[in-house]
Amino acid sequence: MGKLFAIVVTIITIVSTGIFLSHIWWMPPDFSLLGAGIDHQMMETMVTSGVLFVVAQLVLAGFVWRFADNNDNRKIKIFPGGATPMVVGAIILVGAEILALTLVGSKIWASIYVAPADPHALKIDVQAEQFAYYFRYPGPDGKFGTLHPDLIDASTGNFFGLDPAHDTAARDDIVAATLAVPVNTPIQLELHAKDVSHAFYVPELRIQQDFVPGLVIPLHFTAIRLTKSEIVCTQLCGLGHYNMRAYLEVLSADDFKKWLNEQSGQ
Amino acid sequence: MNSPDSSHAAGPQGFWRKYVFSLDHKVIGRQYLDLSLVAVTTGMILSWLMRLHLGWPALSIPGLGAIAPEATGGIITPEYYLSLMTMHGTIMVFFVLTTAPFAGLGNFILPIQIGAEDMAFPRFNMMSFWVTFVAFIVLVSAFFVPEGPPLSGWTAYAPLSAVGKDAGPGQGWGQTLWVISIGIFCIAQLLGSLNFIATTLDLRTKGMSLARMPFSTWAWFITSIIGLIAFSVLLPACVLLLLDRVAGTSFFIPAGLVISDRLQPHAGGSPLLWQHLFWFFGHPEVYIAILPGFGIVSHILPAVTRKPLLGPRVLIACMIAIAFLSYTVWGHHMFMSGMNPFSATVFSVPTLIITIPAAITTLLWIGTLYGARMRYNTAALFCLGFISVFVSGGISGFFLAQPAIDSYLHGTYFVVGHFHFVMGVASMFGIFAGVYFWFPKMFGRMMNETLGKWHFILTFIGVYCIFMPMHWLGLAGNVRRYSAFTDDYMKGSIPLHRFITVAALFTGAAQLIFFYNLFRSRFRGEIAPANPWQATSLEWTTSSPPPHDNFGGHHPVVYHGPNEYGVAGKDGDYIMQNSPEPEPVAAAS
Amino acid sequence: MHKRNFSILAIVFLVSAAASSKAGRFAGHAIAPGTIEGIISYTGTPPKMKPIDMAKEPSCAKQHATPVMTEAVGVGPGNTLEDVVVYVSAGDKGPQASQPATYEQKGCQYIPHVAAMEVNQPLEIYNHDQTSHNIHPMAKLNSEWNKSQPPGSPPLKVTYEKAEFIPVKCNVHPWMHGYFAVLGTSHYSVSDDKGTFTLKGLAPGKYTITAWQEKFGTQTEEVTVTSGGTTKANFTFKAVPY
Amino acid sequence: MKSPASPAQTGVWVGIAAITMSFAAYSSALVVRQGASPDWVHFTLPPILFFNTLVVVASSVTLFMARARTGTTAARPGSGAAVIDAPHLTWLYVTIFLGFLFLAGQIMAWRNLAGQGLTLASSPSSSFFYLLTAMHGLHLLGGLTGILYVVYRVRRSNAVRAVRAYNAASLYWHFMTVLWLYLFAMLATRI
Repeated sequence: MGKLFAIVVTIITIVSTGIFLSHIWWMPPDFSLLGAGIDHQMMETMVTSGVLFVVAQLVLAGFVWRFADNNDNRKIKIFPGGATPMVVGAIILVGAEILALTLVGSKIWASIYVAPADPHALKIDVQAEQFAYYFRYPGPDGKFGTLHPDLIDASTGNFFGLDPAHDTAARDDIVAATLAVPVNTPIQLELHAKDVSHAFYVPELRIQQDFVPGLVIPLHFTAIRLTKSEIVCTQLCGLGHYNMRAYLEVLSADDFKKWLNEQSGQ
Repeated sequence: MNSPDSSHAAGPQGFWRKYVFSLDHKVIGRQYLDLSLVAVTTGMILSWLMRLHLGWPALSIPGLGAIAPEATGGIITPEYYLSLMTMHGTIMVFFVLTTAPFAGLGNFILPIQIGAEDMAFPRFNMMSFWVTFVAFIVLVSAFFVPEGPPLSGWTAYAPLSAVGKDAGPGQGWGQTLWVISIGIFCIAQLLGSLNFIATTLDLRTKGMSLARMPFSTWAWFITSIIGLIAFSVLLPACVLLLLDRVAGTSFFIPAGLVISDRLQPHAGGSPLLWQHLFWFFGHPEVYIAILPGFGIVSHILPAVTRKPLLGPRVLIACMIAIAFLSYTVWGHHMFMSGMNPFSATVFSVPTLIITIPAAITTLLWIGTLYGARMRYNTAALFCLGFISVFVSGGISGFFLAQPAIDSYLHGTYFVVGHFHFVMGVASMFGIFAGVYFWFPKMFGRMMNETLGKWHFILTFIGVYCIFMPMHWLGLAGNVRRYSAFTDDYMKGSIPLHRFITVAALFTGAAQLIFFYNLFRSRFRGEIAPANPWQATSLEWTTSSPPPHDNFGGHHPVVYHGPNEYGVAGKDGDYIMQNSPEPEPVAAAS
Repeated sequence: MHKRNFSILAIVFLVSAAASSKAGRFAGHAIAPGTIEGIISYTGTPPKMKPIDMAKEPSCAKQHATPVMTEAVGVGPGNTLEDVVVYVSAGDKGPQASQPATYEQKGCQYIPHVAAMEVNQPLEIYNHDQTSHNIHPMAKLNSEWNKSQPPGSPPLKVTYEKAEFIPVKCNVHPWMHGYFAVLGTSHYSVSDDKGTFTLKGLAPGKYTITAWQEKFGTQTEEVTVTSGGTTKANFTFKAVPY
Repeated sequence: MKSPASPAQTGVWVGIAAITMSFAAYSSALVVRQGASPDWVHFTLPPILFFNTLVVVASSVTLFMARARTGTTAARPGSGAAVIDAPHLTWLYVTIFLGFLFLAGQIMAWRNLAGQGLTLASSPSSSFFYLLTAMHGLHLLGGLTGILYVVYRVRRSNAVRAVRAYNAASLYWHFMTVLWLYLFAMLATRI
């Protein structure tokens, strides 16, 4: 039975590792300016912890195989050096890895989430609600109208609660259900939640951020390739959570202008 | 109430006092285990329904429509899927992973292992079980309320869990019952932990110094301390949430929320406050589930390897370190929550550091195997399985502990795979090992080894087939808590989901072997001797099952630690803790 | 409250009906039912309806060549108003409507936008889409409910006991908005895309008819229906841009 | 069996740890909530709270005096036959009376606030006031039952067990007093 266990563990280890290496299921190609850093960090971690995984499992299997015979008169052996090598080994190996990962990792993290957006970044408001996203562009006047939750009325498409009757800044605000952005331009999103917590997750951008009701949370990115991809919700928000989705369209500067005009035309 | 007089060695007679409202820690321990057996079966069935729906969303499950109005014609609606998920999580985490290894096995074994006649407060002990029972009933009743069962997940994030009906199905009575149930459960656990601590501190028999306590007792002791602190924070959180729901307060609900076109009458609350309170409990909860496993494995390994556990003191130190660190890491659940991004780094460091003691314990177990004279009984196999699964689950923690990587993997199936391995499966293997190991002591009969080994190998393969692929799904950006993968980039993952579903059904079926073995052995198993495994700790010095006062009127005296294996003892290669012979000379080379 | 009014009306009507029919028999000739018809229009500038971006739900988006517009104020040719409910608010209630009213979800739209029905008239809700919908009629007088309807599941059958204008929304698709107009009479009509409505089969007599528009509220008119005749009744709402 | 170690005593200490923890949670919730948004309403605490504070402190004193009278017995708990002298019972009754007086006073304070239109839901500060006072009141009721149990034990005149219960109950009761002083200070400064 011991030998069988050893074999099973070995097979599981090889198969799992193989599939990880084969990249059958893997991250989609990244198209954000800062995504490369995250991918690099991911690979670092993948390699180091992959090695740990394989070694640990195989040593376990090896020992089980080696000492599998239920021979009660064989003398037992104590692991050379007792517990000390274990403690030292763990502290040095794991400690070193932690140090490396934290130092590099926290830099990348800071560059995306701590560092403020480029001052010239294009500002876009995002309203998350059960179960859709709406995006607001300031329009020609470059000013956002103020938000009045009490005026929110989905039946007339007033998803942000604008007050065009009295608020001139609000009249030319462009509200769309698709997030179109110009390529190679820093974008700053301001995340508003209308009802409950939601999240903004674009795998290809490698960024993710919760919407928290009552807070306005900034998030910035720069898309470096013309593409269309999905924005999905990763924070349980109710029955339609699985269907909470919008599309991110990265357009050339001209196409983006065209798109804006179309939107404001309507 | 506490000074046990050995007069009542026979214990109370009469059905009610003996089996139902019993004060005997052994009966209460078995009651806990039976409750968690019911709970785990329920939870497993819920997970099957979820898996079936994920693989084949349009599938109509026969009979389901009859019991669940939410699932019209047996087709699982999105909200019903979320309810299944919420109930699965809640039942498994609270009523299985907390109840079985800690309250259940601990209740039965701990007092015997320290040579006590019973818990320090038998009445509290009985109360804490029955309060747990009530909590379970209240939770399950949430399945049958008009607005449908709760669907806010086992983490019940506010404001979704706090605003009430307008937020959609499951936000009416269902969610309220959920909060009440968890609140009640907290009270039960607090009583239980208090009892464990007092018992371990005050009722140890002569010679049972802290250093001589078996590893399992150590683990339960540390767990009870973690539990005491964790649940005394979750309880207030539940009170606040309940008030937000029913009394119109605004602890967690901010101003200006428009839900179902209605402006909510709340103002000023902080949703992040709930997350902080919840995860301050939630992360230690992970260790409440896994530490008993540590103890059980460390307790069983020497008995099955026939050699002392490597570095016993180090192991205990590691468990204490883990317990301490577990209170400094809750923020790693909130990297993406909108809290100050600086704190992400602050929280990630201790999160990574906690892997050091974990790694050390793993190495100690593996090192113990070296040069062993393994006895591959089922308990041993589950210990080995525990180590393998714990390694797999622990290593995926390396990814999630780093904010930079978590910003990609957060909220994906990678997380699901991670915590099911490290918290779910590992703890379950610990429980299985404990049950196979202590069953003879509990019921005076042996479990069937052949069935046990089949149960192990099938389960072991099964869990890897279920949870390893989830890591791949996560890498591909497959978001968790989705009731279906509509026409989008996640569609490609459906085949893998179907594979997981099949694996889940297969593994579930394998558990039938365990149930059969459990019930058959309880009545037909061969009669167990006092010490079937030739183990050293006190529970093996008394008869199987032990008399009502555990040691038949006398108090055992302890002369040795629990780790005296692979030595020249008078009866074989080990020395019982209570045998008066002198400290042995190690026979190991 | 409403319920009582209608029961009183009912009694009044029964008595009068009985009387009139007797009169008829004595007169020796039957009484032919009359009709009320008219046009709903507006003055001023109505709010601009916005195009709906269904990108979130591709299976629906691809069913519409041109984007669907929001339907809060449906305008037709010559300043006419669509989806205005016209019903008898006082006078002959007519027989209890038994044919089920239907409400369909197609291309992530409610068809019709406003479903008129009489109290206790069965209502059947269908989902013709490839996606799950979630029907949430936000009733105040009647009981509020909120149910999902996965693709291919059987129609939901419901009835309402109290007269009420109930806003209906789909929690999954925020742009989906409609109304259940639950009325105390079987004499009702919803204006078409040219703003016209017709109330048929009315027993001769005096009537108060009411026109209701979800944004502009209600207007009433007194009309008299003659035997076999057709009475004209037009409504004009005052529209504001915001 | 290990000699005099009293699980009851240990139990109360552990319980104190748990209660401290949960009130720490409430306190931090209060601080976070106050900082979360500008809707915090400051109001003057009902003056009766000062009286209540005196009452609860006094109850601790009387309990201490009661306990002091049994010091002799406590010294040699081994002697099950030892008799507890009667007069301290009156002090116990006084303590119980003061305990209920305190609770009554707290309810007066609630009525006072409700009179000002400050209800549980009206503002975050009042929410926390009702919540914290109610929670403390509940725990204090537990303490009262403890003392009643002591009376029962004393009347059964089993000195050893009476003294054990005595120590445990009074430890808990004094903690309740300290807890109230803390809560009172926090409410006074924050609300």
